Amino acid sequence: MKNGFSIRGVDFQNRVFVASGTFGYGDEVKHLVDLNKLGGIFTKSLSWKPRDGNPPRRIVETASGMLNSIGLANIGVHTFIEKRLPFLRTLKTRIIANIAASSIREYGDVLSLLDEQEGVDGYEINVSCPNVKEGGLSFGTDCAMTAKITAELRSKTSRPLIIKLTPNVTHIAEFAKAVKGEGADAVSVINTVIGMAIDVKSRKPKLSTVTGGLSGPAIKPIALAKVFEVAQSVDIPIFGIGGITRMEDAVEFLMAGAVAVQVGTANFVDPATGTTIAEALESYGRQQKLNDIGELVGSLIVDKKSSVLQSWM
Amino acid sequence: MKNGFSIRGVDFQNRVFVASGTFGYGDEVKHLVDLNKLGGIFTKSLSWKPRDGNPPRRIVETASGMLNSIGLANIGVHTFIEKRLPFLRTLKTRIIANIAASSIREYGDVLSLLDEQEGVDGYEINVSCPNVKEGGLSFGTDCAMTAKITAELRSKTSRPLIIKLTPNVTHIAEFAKAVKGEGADAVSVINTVIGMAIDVKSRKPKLSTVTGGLSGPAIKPIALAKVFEVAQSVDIPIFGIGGITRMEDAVEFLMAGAVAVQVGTANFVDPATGTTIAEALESYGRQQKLNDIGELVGSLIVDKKSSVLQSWM
Amino acid sequence: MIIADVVVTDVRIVAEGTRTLTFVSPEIALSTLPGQFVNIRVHAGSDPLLRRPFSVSRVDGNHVEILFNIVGAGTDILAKKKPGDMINVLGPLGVPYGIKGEFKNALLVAGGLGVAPMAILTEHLKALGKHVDTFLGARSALHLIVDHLENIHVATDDGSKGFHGNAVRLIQEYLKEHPIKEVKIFACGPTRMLKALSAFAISAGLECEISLEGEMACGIGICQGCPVERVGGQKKYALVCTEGPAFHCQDIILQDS
Amino acid sequence: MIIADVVVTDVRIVAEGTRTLTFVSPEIALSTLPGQFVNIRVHAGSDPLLRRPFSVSRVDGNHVEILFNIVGAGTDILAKKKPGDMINVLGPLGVPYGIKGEFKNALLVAGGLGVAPMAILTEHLKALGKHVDTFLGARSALHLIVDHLENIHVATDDGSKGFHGNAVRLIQEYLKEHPIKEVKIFACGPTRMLKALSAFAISAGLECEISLEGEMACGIGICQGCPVERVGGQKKYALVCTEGPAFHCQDIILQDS
Ligand SMILES: Cc1cc2nc3c(=O)[nH]c(=O)nc-3n(C[C@H](O)[C@H](O)[C@H](O)COP(=O)(O)OP(=O)(O)OC[C@H]3O[C@@H](n4cnc5c(N)ncnc54)[C@H](O)[C@@H]3O)c2cc1C
Ligand SMILES: Cc1cc2nc3c(=O)[nH]c(=O)nc-3n(C[C@H](O)[C@H](O)[C@H](O)COP(=O)(O)OP(=O)(O)OC[C@H]3O[C@@H](n4cnc5c(N)ncnc54)[C@H](O)[C@@H]3O)c2cc1C
Ligand SMILES: Cc1cc2nc3c(=O)[nH]c(=O)nc-3n(C[C@H](O)[C@H](O)[C@H](O)COP(=O)(O)O)c2cc1C
Ligand SMILES: Cc1cc2nc3c(=O)[nH]c(=O)nc-3n(C[C@H](O)[C@H](O)[C@H](O)COP(=O)(O)O)c2cc1C
Ligand code: FES
Ligand code: FES
Repeated sequence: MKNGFSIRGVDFQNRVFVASGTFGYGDEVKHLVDLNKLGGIFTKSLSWKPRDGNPPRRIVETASGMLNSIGLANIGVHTFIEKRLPFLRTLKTRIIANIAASSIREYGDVLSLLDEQEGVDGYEINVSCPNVKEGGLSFGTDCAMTAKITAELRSKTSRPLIIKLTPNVTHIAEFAKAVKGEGADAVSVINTVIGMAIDVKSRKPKLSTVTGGLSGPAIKPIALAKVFEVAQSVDIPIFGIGGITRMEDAVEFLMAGAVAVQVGTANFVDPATGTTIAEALESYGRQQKLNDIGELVGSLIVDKKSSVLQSWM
Repeated sequence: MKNGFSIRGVDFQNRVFVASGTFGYGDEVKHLVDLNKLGGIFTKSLSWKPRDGNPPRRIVETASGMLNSIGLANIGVHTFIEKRLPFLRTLKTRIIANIAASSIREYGDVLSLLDEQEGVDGYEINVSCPNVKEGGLSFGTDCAMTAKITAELRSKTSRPLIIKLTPNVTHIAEFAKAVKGEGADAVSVINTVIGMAIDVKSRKPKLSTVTGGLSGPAIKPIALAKVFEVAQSVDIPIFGIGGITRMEDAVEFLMAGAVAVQVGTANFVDPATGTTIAEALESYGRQQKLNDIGELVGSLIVDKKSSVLQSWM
Repeated sequence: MIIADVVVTDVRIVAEGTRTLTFVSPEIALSTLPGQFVNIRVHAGSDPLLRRPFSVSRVDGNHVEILFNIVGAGTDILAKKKPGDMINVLGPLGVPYGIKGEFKNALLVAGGLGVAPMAILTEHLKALGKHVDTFLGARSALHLIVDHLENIHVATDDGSKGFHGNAVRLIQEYLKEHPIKEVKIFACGPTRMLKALSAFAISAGLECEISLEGEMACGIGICQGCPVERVGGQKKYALVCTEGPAFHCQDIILQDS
Repeated sequence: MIIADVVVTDVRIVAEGTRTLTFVSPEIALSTLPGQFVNIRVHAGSDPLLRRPFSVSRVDGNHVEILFNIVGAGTDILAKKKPGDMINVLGPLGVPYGIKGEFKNALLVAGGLGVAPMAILTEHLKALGKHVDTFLGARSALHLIVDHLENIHVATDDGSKGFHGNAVRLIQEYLKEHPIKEVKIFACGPTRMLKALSAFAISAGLECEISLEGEMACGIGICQGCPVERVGGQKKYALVCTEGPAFHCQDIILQDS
């Protein structure tokens, strides 16, 4: 049975990845997880300079989920190349560098520097970052801006370019269409959902930044709907992300139209979640007598009648 | 201590309401709940004609939440007036009729008919309905359309007019601003979040309509962030809704800027949730030595620094 | 109908994979009619969020008994309850089986856990002087639950006991050989079984009530979450929780599931 | 560091509101150093979602003990564990207290449940030939936990036992009367206490390590969720989970909470 797939000529050995910001740079957990069993590792977002991140409190647990406001604390692309990439290069899995920036130029600089390095197999662009020029409004909620970043980065690399979309927009499919138009090879769906929690006793927001990003099982239904929306209207490979904790969750995302999945928050509970799912998915495929796990992608059976049902809420 | 508040001259005895579609027409639970202890009852959405609603399956439980695709099954405004309103009139609490429709004209017709009736204290407009003229696209994700409905209905009634906003948009505050501009007295924030679930065994969507609306504790952080967003940028009374199950949840919404709250999904677990919270909120207010529960509204202490912190995700 | 914290007095395994849970509630014990159900909040947490509906299987004094298999998170939590633990119960709910008709012979047909309401049903039917025959379908002899039932006819999927086949085939065979009259069928079980049985009952002109299962959010008619398609009439759907779970088989259209 | 399902052997109440939970893990028992913690998955469900961090309080053969109060959903679930139940444990984690220095007199200062790591710390210090004095602050005599500790000095908030006041005041008073040298302070407790103690230790020129608590999502350095502000240096924050929880008090800036 075929487990892998490829994007822009790069082969991935299976369809289960770990999501950016939820797995460090991989080496933190190398004693707990057989990294070589993953489809690939999406690194913590990298910016040009190291970033301290936001002050505490950065983490709040919520019903079946969590809010984070890490502020993209990261070691910066230079230290990454010097200190972390050498280890990652030794792995028999793919490394996708996730890039975050506060200007189009910074996105380009980080990508170009990484593009000179061996062992970086592709890029995932985190557009859920404040655009300093626009007073801190997020790039990712502005479709034209998201397209512009894509075009700019496409011109700088021939490696796979994956744009990570935010769910905090009215029509996510428009964004997928726009980045496809500018040459993106794939999209990642979804980043975290904006959320907030208040400490009633102190009357203060629990997070230092007031709002943060919601992740975990709580958002799985939202993520699945976004993946389905994109898959229905744009022909572009999708990495499905959001609340995946079990093999069955991964299968749901594949059926909805994702070519692969990323495991995020579940890594905090068990960093081996990704490898466990990868193995379970392979067994599932065999048991279902598939020739290729890819047969699951977009295999959802949608009754024609459902599409004409009115979606009153 | 003052418990109540008023909107457009209509007094509400306290700040805890039950949300549309989660409490029937009130009489279903009259033996289980002392309805007179609620701030008010938002009825199930009413349309001009009765609606059968969507085929099964309409309900899916998700992590700390649920998806629904009821399809606004309702008895229609005429039967409501004839069969349900007489009972509701006997209650010592406020009745807000929630209206759903598939055209601006239908919204107006339903409202006008209700406006002739005694015992209807105001209207909440469910704009998360497919606009038949626009091929079924939801009114509520189109800001101009939402404003237009508001203007039309404002011209037809002098009773409180509350627009119920959908969270499935990029900038919910723009919608609040728009409806305020057209004379809405308040907004309800939020309706359900679009979500989906798949039955892996049958490879089919669990809901007959493929996607549905996510509600319950899972969405509380999202709802709170939306209420906060509206409260920060528009001066309009807000009914906070989303995942409220306990008194502390209600306090969070008030602190974030809601003048009152609506309890939804929690009614399915315990229809007395609203009255329990109303009582607990009163005790809390006394214990906090408040003169008016209203002192909690918007009382969140936001460190000035937080607003300049970059909300990277 | 009440909503109350009640004390669990017993949880025990009664057949392969199947447990009974008993709790104390004088109100529910007193007022439950056969076919009605209770909606149980299995814990105070928010995941699983919703109550779980279970047919009342038997009443003994102040004690109320339900029957269940572990099929998911909710039933898993229930299975771990110990005597003395509290659960929150809402009930009794729903429209009971119609047992007061003219018929003399009650034929009870249960597939799998569809046996749940049959004990309380048997008791009430007997009190009315009806003659009761019970047709049980189970996966195997180990899965059979026969307590407090009358005149039991058994069918097993694997043939390990009784008739090799299902309960619907069993009752058909039985009626071929015993052409009894003034009959009413009461059934509960998987949808596929109920469909087959309904088809048979309608074609044979037998009165037949079936008890349905279906996802429920509230159990009390306030969510509109539990529709079943009706035959004719103005309304397209009936609500399983308040207009059922017991329906006359000719009144509703069962979906494939 | 391992991640493993382990068997709970004991859960018991040891003081007003406080419980110990003991589990079997040869690997964790063998490798845990004082001040390290384990991150416990309290159940298999998704709410509560995250693991819960607890200091290892004592090791006895293959048995590992933690000490906790019920403060929320996670600790509530832990409190209900029975001997034989399984929990999933990740550990040992974090940087332990530095016990190998030149000092001769170890002064242990614990406020409330800050007593958790003191038993294992005492054992290791004594094995190194250090003299140990322990300053315990508790709400009342009923809240005191004194097992496996040495030379205990008690302070209670309500004066029901020992010094009427807190542990920081107690150690200050003690050092006034007993001007001992070659001292190192090891502390654990509420942030407010640690702040006061740090201020005192720094002004008195005493070496002092404090163990911090703070919300954690992972406990292993992959989420960046547990920053504490550092004093000077290039990096603004240290991670409590991998660079702590034990820190030299002059290296970090405690936030008001
Ligand atoms: C009127 C009625 C009477 C019932 N009587 C019994 C009984 O006596 N004994 C018994 O074992 N079961 C009975 N059921 C089914 C029982 O409610 C489900 O098995 C139970 O809810 C499963 O919960 P779970 O968390 O273990 O499973 P999960 O699959 O985790 O549940 C997920 C969700 O699906 C719902 N669900 C899952 N299976 C069913 C089902 N078969 N019917 C309805 N909802 C379902 C749950 O309520 C929950 O909302 C009855 C259902 C109804 C509607
Ligand atoms: C390194 C370390 C060692 C600890 N050692 C102990 C110990 O030995 N004994 C003990 O009783 N407690 C200890 N704690 C605190 C303990 O982790 C919390 O009390 C526990 O997580 C509360 O979980 P809950 O679900 O009961 O509470 P909830 O309040 O429901 O938890 C909600 C969330 O907040 C977090 N949280 C709540 N309180 C704390 C806290 N004080 N510190 C960190 N996170 C918190 C939880 O982990 C969870 O993510 C330690 C914490 C850390 C970081
Ligand atoms: C603590 C934390 C840190 C994250 N950091 C990043 C990041 O640096 N870059 C990024 O693109 N996404 C980041 N994410 C988003 C995740 O990659 C993922 O898109 C999201 O959490 C949804 O998936 P999940 O529900 O499986 O966690 C982060 C998420 C969490 C919870
Ligand atoms: C089963 C169900 C039916 C609903 N029906 C309606 C409706 O008819 N009209 C409406 O405006 N909102 C409807 N809602 C939305 C709720 O009023 C509420 O906005 C939403 O559920 C979020 O709140 P909650 O998390 O407390 O449930 C419905 C929600 C549910 C779960
Ligand atoms: S379950 Fe809510 S209406 Fe039937
Ligand atoms: S808790 Fe995740 S980095 Fe410290």
